[in-house]
Amino acid sequence: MNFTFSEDQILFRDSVREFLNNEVTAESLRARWDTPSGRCKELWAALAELGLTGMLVSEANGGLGMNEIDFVLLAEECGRAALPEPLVDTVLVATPVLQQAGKDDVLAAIATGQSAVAVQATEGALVADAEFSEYLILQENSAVYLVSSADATLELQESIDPGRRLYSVSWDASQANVLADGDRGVALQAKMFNLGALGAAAQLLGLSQRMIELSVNYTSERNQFGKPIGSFQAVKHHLANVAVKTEFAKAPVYRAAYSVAHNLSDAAQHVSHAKLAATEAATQAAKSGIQVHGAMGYTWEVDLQIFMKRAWALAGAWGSRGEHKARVASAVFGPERSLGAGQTFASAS
Amino acid sequence: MNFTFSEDQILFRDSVREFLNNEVTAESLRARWDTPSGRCKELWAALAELGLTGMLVSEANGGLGMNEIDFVLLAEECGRAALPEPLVDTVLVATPVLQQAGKDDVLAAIATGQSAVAVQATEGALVADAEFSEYLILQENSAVYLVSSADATLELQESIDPGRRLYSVSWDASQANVLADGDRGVALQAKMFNLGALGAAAQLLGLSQRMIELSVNYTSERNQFGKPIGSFQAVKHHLANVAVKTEFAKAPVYRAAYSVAHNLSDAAQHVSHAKLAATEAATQAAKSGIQVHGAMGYTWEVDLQIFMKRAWALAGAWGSRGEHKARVASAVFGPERSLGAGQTFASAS
Amino acid sequence: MDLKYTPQQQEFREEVRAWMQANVPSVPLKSFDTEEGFQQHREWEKTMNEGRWGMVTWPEEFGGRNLDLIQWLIFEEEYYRANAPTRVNQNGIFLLAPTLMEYGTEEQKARILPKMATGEEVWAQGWSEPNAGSDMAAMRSKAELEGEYFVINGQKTWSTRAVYADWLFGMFRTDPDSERHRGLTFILVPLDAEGITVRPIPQLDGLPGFAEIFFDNVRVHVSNRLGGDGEGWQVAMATAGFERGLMLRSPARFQETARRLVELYIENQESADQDPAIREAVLQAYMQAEAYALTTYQTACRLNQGGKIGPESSTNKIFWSELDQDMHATAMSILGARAELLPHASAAEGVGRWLDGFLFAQSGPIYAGTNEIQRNIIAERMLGMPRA
Amino acid sequence: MDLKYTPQQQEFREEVRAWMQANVPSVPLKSFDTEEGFQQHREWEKTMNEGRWGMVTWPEEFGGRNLDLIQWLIFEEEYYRANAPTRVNQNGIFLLAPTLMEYGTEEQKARILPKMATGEEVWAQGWSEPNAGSDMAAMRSKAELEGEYFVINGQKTWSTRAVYADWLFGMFRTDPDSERHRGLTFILVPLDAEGITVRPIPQLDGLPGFAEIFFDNVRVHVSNRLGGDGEGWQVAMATAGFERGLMLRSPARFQETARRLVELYIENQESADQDPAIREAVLQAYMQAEAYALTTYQTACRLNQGGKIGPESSTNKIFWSELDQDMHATAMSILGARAELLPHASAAEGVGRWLDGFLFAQSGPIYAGTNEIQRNIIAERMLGMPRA
Repeated sequence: MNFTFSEDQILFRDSVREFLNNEVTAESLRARWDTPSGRCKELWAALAELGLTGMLVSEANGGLGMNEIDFVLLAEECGRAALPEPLVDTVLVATPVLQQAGKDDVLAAIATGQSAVAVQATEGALVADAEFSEYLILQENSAVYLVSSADATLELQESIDPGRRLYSVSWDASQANVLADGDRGVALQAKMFNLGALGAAAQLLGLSQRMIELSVNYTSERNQFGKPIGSFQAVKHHLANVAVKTEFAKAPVYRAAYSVAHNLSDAAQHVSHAKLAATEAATQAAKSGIQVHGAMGYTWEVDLQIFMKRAWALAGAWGSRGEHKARVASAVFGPERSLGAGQTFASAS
Repeated sequence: MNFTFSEDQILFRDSVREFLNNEVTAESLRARWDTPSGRCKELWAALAELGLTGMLVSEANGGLGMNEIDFVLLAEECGRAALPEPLVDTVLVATPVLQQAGKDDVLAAIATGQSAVAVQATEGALVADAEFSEYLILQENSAVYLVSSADATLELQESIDPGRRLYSVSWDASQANVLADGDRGVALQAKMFNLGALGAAAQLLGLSQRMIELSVNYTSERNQFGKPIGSFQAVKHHLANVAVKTEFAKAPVYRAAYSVAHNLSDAAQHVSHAKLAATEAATQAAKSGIQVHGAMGYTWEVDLQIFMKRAWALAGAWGSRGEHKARVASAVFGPERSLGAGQTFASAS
Repeated sequence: MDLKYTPQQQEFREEVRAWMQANVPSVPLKSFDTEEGFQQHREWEKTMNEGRWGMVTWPEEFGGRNLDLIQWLIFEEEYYRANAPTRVNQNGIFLLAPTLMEYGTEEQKARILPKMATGEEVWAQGWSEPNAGSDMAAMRSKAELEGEYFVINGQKTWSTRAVYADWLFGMFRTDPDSERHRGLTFILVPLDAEGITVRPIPQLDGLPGFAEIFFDNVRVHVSNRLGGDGEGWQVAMATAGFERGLMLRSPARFQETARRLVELYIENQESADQDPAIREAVLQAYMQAEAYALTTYQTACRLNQGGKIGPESSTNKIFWSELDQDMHATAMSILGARAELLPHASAAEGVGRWLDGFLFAQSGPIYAGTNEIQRNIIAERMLGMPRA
Repeated sequence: MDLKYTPQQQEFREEVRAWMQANVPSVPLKSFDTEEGFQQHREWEKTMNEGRWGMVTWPEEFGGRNLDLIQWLIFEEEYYRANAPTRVNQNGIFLLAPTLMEYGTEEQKARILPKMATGEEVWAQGWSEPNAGSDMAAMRSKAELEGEYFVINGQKTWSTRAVYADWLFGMFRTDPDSERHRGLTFILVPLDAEGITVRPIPQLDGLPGFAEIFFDNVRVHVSNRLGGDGEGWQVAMATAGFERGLMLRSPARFQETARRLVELYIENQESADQDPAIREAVLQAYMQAEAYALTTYQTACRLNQGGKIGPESSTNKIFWSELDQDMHATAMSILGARAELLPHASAAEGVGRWLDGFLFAQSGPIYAGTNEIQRNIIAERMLGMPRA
């Protein structure tokens, strides 16, 4: 039993945080909102250079051969930075799927930074970053397909988050490359959904922390009634409450990464718990963040909006709260439930 | 359209409040907790003297011939005082039922203060104050019965609130006096339930206000860190939140009284809304009250407990939250729903 | 207590309903935070005024109908039922006008009210300053009397509607040595005056819903002073009371939102019921909107009988703003993955205007005195708790 | 990261489970706030000690097993799964003992720990005073050194378990001129010393769960000073950290409550589902209890690797106390009209001990530093917000 990250994992996380702090500033994000693609190829190349795009690609295919646990802290950083590029979907969702299907060429292209891969959460769902990505992983019935984005017709669907680029996708499954179908397809769809929801949960966790930081900074500097508004108890308690929710969302997210990486039987339940807890923390961080920012929080000028909008978007992406609660409920209320003290790590042992 | 109480109604309320303030002190309540009956015949006689027991009894039977609207403010005062005697059940529930059944003798005995009447909320439910009361109104299947309490076997069922006296009742319906059966019985049961829930709601409203007052007084006097704890924003906001909930429970309770008094088609929904809103206010007043009292709030010594316990008890009496929500839901989500602006008083007009 | 409408009230409702049916634009107007939408809304004010529906509570001499508060509530119910446009001149009609009627001279009323009624002059509010938000008494913008003119210098911010509005009302420090809430004067300022710079502030949706206003030796004739010299705080507090209280936030608005939320829930019930919090929230939304309406009727009846509105205006502010936020958050939950889509996205079917409403609802607990300030007011003035 | 138990850990779990099955009393003990119950619980401590299960994290030399925190968590899981009695000496075992091991002399350890382990000496806490609750540094009870004895005068209150306990640990002002957190000394006091009056304070359920303690020239030998003269605050803060943090509130307790809540919900599902808030609350209870367990394991692993517990102990306190309150409030909601019944009422079938738990849960957000104080700590020490 060791529920900690290794020193290496922490150091890697810290270096990625520093990189994103420098390269993905609020100014650069705003600038990208106004460009047609909204994305930055140079940044993608730099992420590849750092080994990030290929983190989960096997060493044989030019990657680092790491796993979901290694990446979860980095997904959190992607959230903290509100990174627009589809790193989380490419690394955490597409890579394991392609690995399982033996798509070595695409994997190698991911590792070099040549290709990004966009992923569809469920059949018919909008696909984030379909235009930026060279490949799409799509679904129809019980099958999962790999499609070149050039072979699909994309229509931009605008989100409240100008940093999101969502597309409806028209494509011809009969012309597409099947990654899995039948029972294996259904299993792969379930795995993709879990990976995607885990990625969203980790990002929401990072977003929540960023919004707390922005709110602490703002309220420490802004004066009213002759003192910083952050010294008022009502303001403190707003942010303390968010901090509590955020603290107790962390371990569920990390545990979900472990369960997914080890294909535990209750991984779905763990992922859903993680997504729910992180969504709750981040939406509360947005709500309290805007409140303690006062009228500033309601403006376009203040950086808080960048992270609030991402949080609102990810709250509904990769499964609504209802879908995730239904998954937890079926485990907790189901006839095979096994609850109480001592059961937390039962499926791992 | 006149959603106010008359000057006379307010003056009567004020005089009853003063009477209860003087006669039903915290000390007298504690003293009664330790007596076998827990009740005070002299106080009951005094309430009769004031015209309270006979308020809804027709003038022909020696009462004041008033209605549920006249009484609702007084039920609120009974809550505020945590009055142990079964005034609300006798006046607000039993009287209209007996009036409808033409039980002039019992009504006259209520008006003189000779008899109290205890009421069963639903078939098989425990009956509050069955021992103190000369008569019981009980239910079986679709019928409503009037039973002399001497003819029933009572077993005391202890409540967390030492001011409550609950009894399970064994009785023989075949020997009892039928007030109504068949469709009329079912209708009478529904009416009793609405009247009882309205009475509970009004008492919860009064309890909530009393708990706020006690909390304001305590926190204004108790010093920590060199100032009254009531000057801390966290303490203020706890109580302000309860005040908001309480303010917005008042009008629903008064409207429910009107709807019941006028037999409006949606009286059941209005009563349930009132009970839910008042329960929410009072349970929040208890929770925040104990919190701002600190350790004192957790003691037997402090008066707050008297009112918290009554609030916890009444929260589940005369219909659980679930039963009341189901009634509101069937109106709000049902096929005949008629919602939105301008519909609030539609059934009255 | 009598909760029936009188036949006259029923007739009045019919009359409003008929007029709204005949006159409410069938195509929704553009947002009044755009130039085009602002003009459309100005036109709508003109249309309303032609029907004498623009300022129904005003005295008849100023073009109103002298309605009592119950009639006003009925009017609002029909207005929101008809899905009529949001009032672009609400700062003027609901905030300045009652203040003007209480504190204005006859000359001021005659000069200002008719043009406000027709929408010819739309009003913006000038309370906040960069360092005086919740702490309004910290304002420093000053107005020095030179002969018959105030010379105004300083800066206002968070001025709603100011980007396209014609006039601004606000407080300025006329006694340069004064502190806090003393020495302030309530002054009306034409926004086209020389020396005024209006800098739009884009809000969450990117539209310039408010503005910063810079005053550089702006000369305003003393006839634009409302109330006496140095009495600005008292005059403004009356206005703030109106704003927080009954007048601005019609229960009808929240009842219509609750109704739409119920319909959204029922349309999506199968997926929505996967999250039991949604059904609970929809039920609470319905009951709370109803409680708000009931409470407002109760207050209106009391005021009609000569009562005064007190610190309960603060409970109103908290209640409606949190209800509005909760209802829209619940709608977002029901919409799930569709919630983030802008209304014009082709995939946004069934999404309606919930996202706009959600964004707007975020401002409710902040503007017109943050809910933290309201809670302080409730605790201190309504409950009598000790000041900090 | 490796979330599997080692075979040794699994074996250890089996060992605890077997012992608990063999030894946990089949009939629940009476409340330890009654004299009879207190003796039963003292007996249970003795039984535990005989199996060397009483103080599993203590060093072996003092009768412990020197277990690491993961083993402690496993032990607790089995303890709560077995529904074993609440620890009457928790003040001693979990609060005083770690402090003693850090600050105590060898003589003190040898004298105090073994008798604590057997339950022969049960400990009460003496922090609060009538005017020093949340503001602990305001305490005024004093201890004057006369030769080899402290002479103690003053008053403590909210002393949990003190009615039947044998000893008390607490802080006293040894420098009469000192203010706030300076000049305080940590002293151990036998409760049967001359000059001590213990006045029971009945709690919500009527039982004397705590007491006021009056000190009238109570003489205590200096060998009962823990840490140095005037260092009481520092010593006590270590204790308060233990209390708020990991040690006292085992996740197992809350996981078992969550499990019972799920079962209560399922037993009553038809009526419970009339209130959608109940299903939502039960789901949240399960997830939050799980989150608390996961977070505690994470912290335990970090501490095992030499980490320190910081202000996150305040997040723990808030989280478990509000979770406990919510779970019990939800149970009360499920029970509806039955919720108010005392467990021994004949009509209280299926009601279990929820009411007792509900009452007890009300104390969670208050004791060991109110949750308001904890939120201040989180804001100031964890988030770095400015002090008032």
